[in-house]
Amino acid sequence: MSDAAFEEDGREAAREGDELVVDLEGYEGPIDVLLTLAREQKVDLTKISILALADQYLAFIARARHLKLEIAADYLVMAAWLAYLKSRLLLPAPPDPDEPSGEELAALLTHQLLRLEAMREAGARLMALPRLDRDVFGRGAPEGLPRRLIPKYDATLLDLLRAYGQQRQRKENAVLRIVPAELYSMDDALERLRRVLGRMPEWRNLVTFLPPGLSHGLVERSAIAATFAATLELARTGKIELRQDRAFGPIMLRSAPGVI
Amino acid sequence: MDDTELDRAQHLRLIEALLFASAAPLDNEQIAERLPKGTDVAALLTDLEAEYRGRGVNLIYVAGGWTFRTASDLADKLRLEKVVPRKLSRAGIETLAIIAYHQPVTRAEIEDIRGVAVSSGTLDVLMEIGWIAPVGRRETPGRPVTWGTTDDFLLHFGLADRRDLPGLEELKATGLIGARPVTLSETAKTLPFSPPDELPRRDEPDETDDAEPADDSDGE
Amino acid sequence: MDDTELDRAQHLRLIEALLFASAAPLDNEQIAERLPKGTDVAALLTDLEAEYRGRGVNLIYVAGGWTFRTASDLADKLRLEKVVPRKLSRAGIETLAIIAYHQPVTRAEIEDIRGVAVSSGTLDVLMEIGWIAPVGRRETPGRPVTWGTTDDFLLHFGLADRRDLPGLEELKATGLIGARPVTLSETAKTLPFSPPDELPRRDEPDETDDAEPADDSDGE
Repeated sequence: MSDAAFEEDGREAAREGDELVVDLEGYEGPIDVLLTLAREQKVDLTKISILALADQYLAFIARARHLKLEIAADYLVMAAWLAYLKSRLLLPAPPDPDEPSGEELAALLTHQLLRLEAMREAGARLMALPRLDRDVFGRGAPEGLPRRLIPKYDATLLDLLRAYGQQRQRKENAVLRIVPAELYSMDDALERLRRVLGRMPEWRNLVTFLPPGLSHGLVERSAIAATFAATLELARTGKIELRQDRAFGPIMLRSAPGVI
Repeated sequence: MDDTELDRAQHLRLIEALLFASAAPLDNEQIAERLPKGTDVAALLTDLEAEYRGRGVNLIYVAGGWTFRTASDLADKLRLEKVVPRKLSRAGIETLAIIAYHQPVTRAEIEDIRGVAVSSGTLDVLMEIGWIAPVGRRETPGRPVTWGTTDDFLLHFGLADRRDLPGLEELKATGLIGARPVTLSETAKTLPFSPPDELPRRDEPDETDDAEPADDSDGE
Repeated sequence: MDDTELDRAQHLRLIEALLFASAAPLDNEQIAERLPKGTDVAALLTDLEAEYRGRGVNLIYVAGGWTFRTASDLADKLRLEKVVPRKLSRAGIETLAIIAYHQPVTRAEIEDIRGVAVSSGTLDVLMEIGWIAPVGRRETPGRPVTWGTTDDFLLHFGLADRRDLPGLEELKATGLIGARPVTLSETAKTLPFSPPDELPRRDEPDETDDAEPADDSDGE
């Protein structure tokens, strides 16, 4: 039972006259054999005698065995199943109610046969449809439907001017000029604090040591930071003492006792 | 002829040209894209179809779209040399029919119906022709691949869609398609020995969109 | 309809189908081969040609044979044109700006001004859009092509004349060009830390290392 997709149809070769020639090569498996045998009964598949069909199949396999043909296992499984089915159909119902009855098994086999038969017919109907490039033809030289994408660029005049401006700017700024920042440095703060070092016996707020006239913002903050850093340096070297009573509270400083 | 009629004639011309020019069928939307907004494309297509009925070239709806085809009754007289796929074997035709009518279907299910193993060559050939393709996996143990038919299949056989198969409705009505296929391989368990190649069975409910009324018609 | 007329209709159908399905034009003999001997193919073709005149598809005689063609007046409508908005790359807009300001300008000069190589792709895109065109050749060794802007460029950017582009001083006045010295200016007061090159960015998702001279960022 070769199953190659393209083979010569062996069915006809397997049959001679009315006698079913035992040649398993021509069949597509046990169900196919059963279907072929069922057609011999020349009745509607739904009215077929399953008992007679089982007998025919068993005889078919017996002949094949007699001829010492190589018989694939599934043909033998089907033979065994049909023998079992036969016994169930002939003998009274078995004591176990869970087992299917002979009639149920027969109906199942009929269904299987009908279903395969239906698919065979469906295949034939499918193949009989008007088929493209065999029965019907499409346009031999279709022009095709071009789909053209037109890109639309949406740059504005502003984009253009900005681009040019940046371009020129980049050119001008090729030399890096750092504008001197007017920020307070720690050196400045140290210098300033040293001048008053010995003259601060009392606690004084750090901000009172800031240079006068500071603008608010970055420069002021840089002065605070620089002065604070300077006080830390002076405290480290024992020149002054620092005190802060609470977090974020004013930072107080005075000269260290030995410095005055 | 008033303006509306003129427009209508012009739209019919355009649809005619579109469908002639296109190598593949066009669906209503693809046609509508090229016509003024609000045009009743469906009505125009119905008219055009009627206009071409009985001519040497017909307008047909196939594989989800409209296309022109030569009239099928002229097949013999055209004698056009075209590449025709080789003749499919019986196994090939049967397998194709089972896939077409039962899709999505696993290989084990095909084997169940045919009562015989499906050689991979059969599926390969059908896939090579371009008529079948893997369409998903069955959510059962082993997650087997399911097979279905392609647009090329529809085009080749001139079918509008997968539900357009000849006799599909009757087969469904008789329970030969769609019912859970309990098969001999299942009842073979009752045999004193197990079959050589226990065929896998479908236990799980189908996770497929073609929800069939599972009318347990498997004859028990 | 008598027999002759029936035959005639059938012959027209066949010719129609033949010409439709054929990949190449067919001449009278090739058509006659498929019709009964003695059929007046020429007359039939004349009729068929008349039948299709004015439709979306016409029967025409071309390259020694008959073939169907979509009507030529519909050609434009068959093509589906879709406008897709695109963004010009930074290199593109800068190159365009330089050409606009410095025209006629050679590619080498553009590169000199940009300080970066200009890919031919950039010029190609600008030329394809229709904003620039070669305007001549520089009479220097190699006679390089010079580029300038087109009328389309003026139209798109709403300029009457290319001399309408604001000059450098005007650009500076509007803040589009600034001195932009590197400084920790007062504007940094809201920022804990402001690296000199980290200027506000355009929020467009394209390749913007393209820092805008945002009017609040540079030196006052």
